[in-house]
Amino acid sequence: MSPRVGVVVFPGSNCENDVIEAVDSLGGRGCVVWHGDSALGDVDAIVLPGGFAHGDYLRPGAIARFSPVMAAVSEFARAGGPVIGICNGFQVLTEAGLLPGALQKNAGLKFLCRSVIVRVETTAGALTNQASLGQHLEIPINHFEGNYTCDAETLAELRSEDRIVFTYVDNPNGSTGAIAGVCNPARNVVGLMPHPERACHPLLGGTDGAILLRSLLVAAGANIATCG
Amino acid sequence: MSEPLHRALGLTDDEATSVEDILGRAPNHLELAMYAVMWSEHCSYKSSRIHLRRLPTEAPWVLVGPGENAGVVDVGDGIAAAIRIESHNHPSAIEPYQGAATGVGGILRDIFTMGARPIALMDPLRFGPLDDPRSRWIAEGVIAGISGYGNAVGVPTVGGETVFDATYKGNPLVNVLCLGVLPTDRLVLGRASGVGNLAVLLGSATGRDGIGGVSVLASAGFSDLENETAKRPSVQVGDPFEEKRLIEACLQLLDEHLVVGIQDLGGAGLTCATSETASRGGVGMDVDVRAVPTRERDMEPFEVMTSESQERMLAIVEPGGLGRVLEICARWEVQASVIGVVTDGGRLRIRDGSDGPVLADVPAASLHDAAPLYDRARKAPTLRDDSDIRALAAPLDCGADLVGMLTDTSWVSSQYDHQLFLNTVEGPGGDATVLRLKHPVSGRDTGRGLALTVDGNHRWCAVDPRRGTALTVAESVLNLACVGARPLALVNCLNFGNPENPEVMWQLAESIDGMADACRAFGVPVVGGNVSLYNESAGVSIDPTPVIGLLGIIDSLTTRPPGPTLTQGHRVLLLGPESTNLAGSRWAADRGARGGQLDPIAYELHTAVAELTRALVVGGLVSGVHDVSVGGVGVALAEMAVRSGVGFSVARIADHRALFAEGPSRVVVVVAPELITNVVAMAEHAGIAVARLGLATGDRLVVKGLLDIDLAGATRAWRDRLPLALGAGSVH
Amino acid sequence: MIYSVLVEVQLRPGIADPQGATIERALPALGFDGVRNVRVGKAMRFTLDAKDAVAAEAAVVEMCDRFLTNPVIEDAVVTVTAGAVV
Amino acid sequence: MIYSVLVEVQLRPGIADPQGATIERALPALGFDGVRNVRVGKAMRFTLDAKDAVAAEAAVVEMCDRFLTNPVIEDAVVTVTAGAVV
Ligand SMILES: Nc1ncnc2c1ncn2[C@@H]1O[C@H](COP(=O)(O)OP(=O)(O)O)[C@@H](O)[C@H]1O
Ligand SMILES: [Mg+2]
Repeated sequence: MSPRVGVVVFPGSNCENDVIEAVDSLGGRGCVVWHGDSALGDVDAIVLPGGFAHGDYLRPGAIARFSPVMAAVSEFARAGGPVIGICNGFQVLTEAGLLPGALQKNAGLKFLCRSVIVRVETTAGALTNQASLGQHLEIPINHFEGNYTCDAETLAELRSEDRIVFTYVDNPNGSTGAIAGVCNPARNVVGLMPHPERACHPLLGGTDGAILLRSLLVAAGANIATCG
Repeated sequence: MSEPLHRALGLTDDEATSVEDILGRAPNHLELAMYAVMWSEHCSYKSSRIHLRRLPTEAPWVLVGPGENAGVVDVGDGIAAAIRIESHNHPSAIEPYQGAATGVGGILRDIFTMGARPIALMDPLRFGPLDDPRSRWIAEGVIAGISGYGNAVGVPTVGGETVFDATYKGNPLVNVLCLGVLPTDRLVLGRASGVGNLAVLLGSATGRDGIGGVSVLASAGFSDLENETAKRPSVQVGDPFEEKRLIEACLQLLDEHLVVGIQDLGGAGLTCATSETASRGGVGMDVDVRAVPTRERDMEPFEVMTSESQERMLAIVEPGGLGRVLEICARWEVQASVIGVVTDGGRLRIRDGSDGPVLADVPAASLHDAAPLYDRARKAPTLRDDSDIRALAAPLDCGADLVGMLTDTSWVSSQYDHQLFLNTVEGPGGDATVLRLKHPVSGRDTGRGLALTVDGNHRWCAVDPRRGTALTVAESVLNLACVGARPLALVNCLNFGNPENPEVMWQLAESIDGMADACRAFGVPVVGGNVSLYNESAGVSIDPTPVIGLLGIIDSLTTRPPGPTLTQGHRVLLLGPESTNLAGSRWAADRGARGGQLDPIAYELHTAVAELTRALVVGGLVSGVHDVSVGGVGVALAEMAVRSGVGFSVARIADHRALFAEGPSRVVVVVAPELITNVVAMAEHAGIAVARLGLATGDRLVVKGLLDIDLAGATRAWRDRLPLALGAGSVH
Repeated sequence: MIYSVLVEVQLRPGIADPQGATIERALPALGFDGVRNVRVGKAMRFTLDAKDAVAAEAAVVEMCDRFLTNPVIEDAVVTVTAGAVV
Repeated sequence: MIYSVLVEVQLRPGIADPQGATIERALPALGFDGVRNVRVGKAMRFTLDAKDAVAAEAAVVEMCDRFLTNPVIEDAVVTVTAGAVV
């Protein structure tokens, strides 16, 4: 059975259909989960997609984290279900406290939409189990607030626990430690700024993102196995 | 006694008399304000309408032509495309960020009003010179505004133009084009019908912002700064988050067939939306001005009726469907209020309370149909000879002149999300943008593509607005051919100066005729447009700047088009006629020479060149392709080199004239050695001249006898021009 | 002399503040009632080296007009204090 | 009782402020010298209906902690004044 991936839609999200299209093209089954629902339904993984939930007003993710669905997402994560935050979704996860750190304005104070090269820093986790350590992947970024910020203590902890998932080869936004993605201690919650769904089709210029979403489907499949 | 009210509102004495004739009595303040906004240049096109009628608008695939909110064409597979372009020049001159942002918001509403999901934006932008601080500030603000609004509303900006020229100092041009797709059977029109149906206002609360905006801002030039200050309250702030929810709510209403008509609120706000829906449907409407949610206290009825507050739509719904409409709006957190009811008899009545006193009572259609129509005086300017062009000395350093014309615009386009919806096969940077064509509801990929280009050239049009505009259309056709697309529909934004100046009116009429000629010759219908007049500063009108947006179709999209690239070892050919005429060229204009006459365009030849180019691209016979445009063959070659990191060595370009002339119908193609005979044979068969220029190779740009420069240096100059000029940052 | 400067920039009255309105709409669901008229502006703080307080104030006002704000939509309130507050 | 509230949010010391840095870099070119340590924060103003000043202050502090700031990178200073300042 192909894994079901629930993609959470907040008012202002805009990448939900792109994620579903990419997941479906890789053999998964994407479906929309509405932010106002307090149950996730029958899903094996959750993606918080990119976009501008609540207009990014106040701070990206600041309002979205209070949506009814977020309690269910936290519960799902606590139970070990794979939860991925892409871009705005990463911002929501940090605001919700499911991932450490914060994402502030890019050092260049410009919105950036272009491809970057990220290095895979760990293969233990929901998004990189099909990648190889040190692998370089070309994936687009699309954000104004992707400058990963955390204190020295958190950075040391992330490093010692091998929880930095991706780094930028050429840091585009001033992120601390050139961090492009991190995971929680249980490694089932991963946030990243690049958009893997934008690199899953050769006509659109590259398929490196498919490696990551395939990893997610593997993690989702494993989740089916454990949850029965 | 002070100025009479109608003049303060921008109506002439004659126009005020017409209003009295229509009503059979003196209008009250509210009625006068409604006529004033509706009869403003911006809303009524009173100076241009008479000329726009000459444009060809029909083709079998046109579903909706000019006059509705957007043009719509059938693109096959049960899909229709809606397209529209608009200007937001004057608001952007005063508050660049919000002016541009609200321009994006406005054009999006025109598209989803038709039932289409907006899938792409394009932003043709024109600013004063980079060495002018205020022009830089405007450019940075405008680009930030488009980025801020477009990205957040969730519609990718997939291409545009970025031009800096002294003619736009003090009066930037901010045009925005939007493309949407809809299932052909969901097409809706902005009309009310069914007596007893309800008018429901959706979206933001109404504030005092933009009151008199269209008439004040777009219909009169800026004379000085003091005037600008007086116009302060007209600035509006855009809310992309409100617009995003409005898009989703409206499309869901349309999916569920809950609206009989829908109309955006743009210039002239509620007055325009209510009267337009009513008069298009041949009905009337009673509007309760008190039912309109307001953002500020104590708003006067005339303020409510003419406010241009952003992010609002008017939907006409059947009473039985109201419950579901309100439910959908609540889900998307969109405010919805019943503000009126459709009546018979064709009167637009504004009331204070649904059964309250009638505050205004006018024939709805008169606000549109009875608008004045002016055939303003036109006068051809005295012809400029070509003495200044002939007097231009050959450059001391062709290489330096060439490099001076290279600008990488990715500093602009990388601030825009240009990939959302996973359609963008060829984004900003090439000759035209290429999008996958997917069904808007099922998401199914048709295997075909849409192509888009926007083009304008004020230098050509300043020399000869008729030929210049025709050449612009021709360039658009060729840009589409370079990505393998054939043209389907054209929209245009006519940015001109003060229409009360007979020479400007002449330019406008000539430009329209040039466009009409070219569209007929290429078989392309005009499906929409926008006229922006009074583009002037300190009493000087801008150079005439018609901007063309052209939509094309790619019948089979299985590989990415080659793009303007050089491949090491491949041959460089120039297809098309020779040109050595520097009139209207960037090189000559940069040196102050603006005389001469443009080459005429040979339509049959141009069509043949476009067809050949398309065949070469679609057939996979070329590894690179780029049409010759601003800066001539020299800039075309250099752009290909800096984009691909490969140099070239070419000959057969006789002198700087042949290098920089911008004559039409020419394309550079790059061909693998083994395909040369094939390509040359195809060109000869089509009767098109082929010049074998040379080879793509190495790390220098070499034109025998003219220039020999370093690729790395040229690449740096190209790449760094905008970041160095604009990158310093500002507070927007 | 070093002066500490605070520039508070707010949208002019009557100009829509979508961010403020969105925050206001969100608050009740978080259990905060009674909040109205939310406006979100900027608070810029910096130090300035100037001859005296009058010169400092004049410089800041000019900065606001020319660079830090767009007077068409924003108002600025400037506070200048002697010394470098840290 | 109506209270007027000002919440000034600034990035915590030690957190880089790209907006402040950009402004600081741009000013000399415009002829403004001597500006240092630029920090750009938010100034949020609103009115609050509360029982008394203590309740008002407590509510705002809680709002800041839970919602108006992100404690990982931001600090807030709250000023509560009785009455609706217009
Ligand atoms: N403001 C802009 N926004 C987005 N893309 C832009 C902008 N300005 C230029 N571009 C892109 O840069 C490329 C080159 O533009 P231009 O030189 O005008 O092309 P052409 O000469 O082929 O018409 C195009 O792909 C265009 O879409
Ligand atoms: Mg071109």
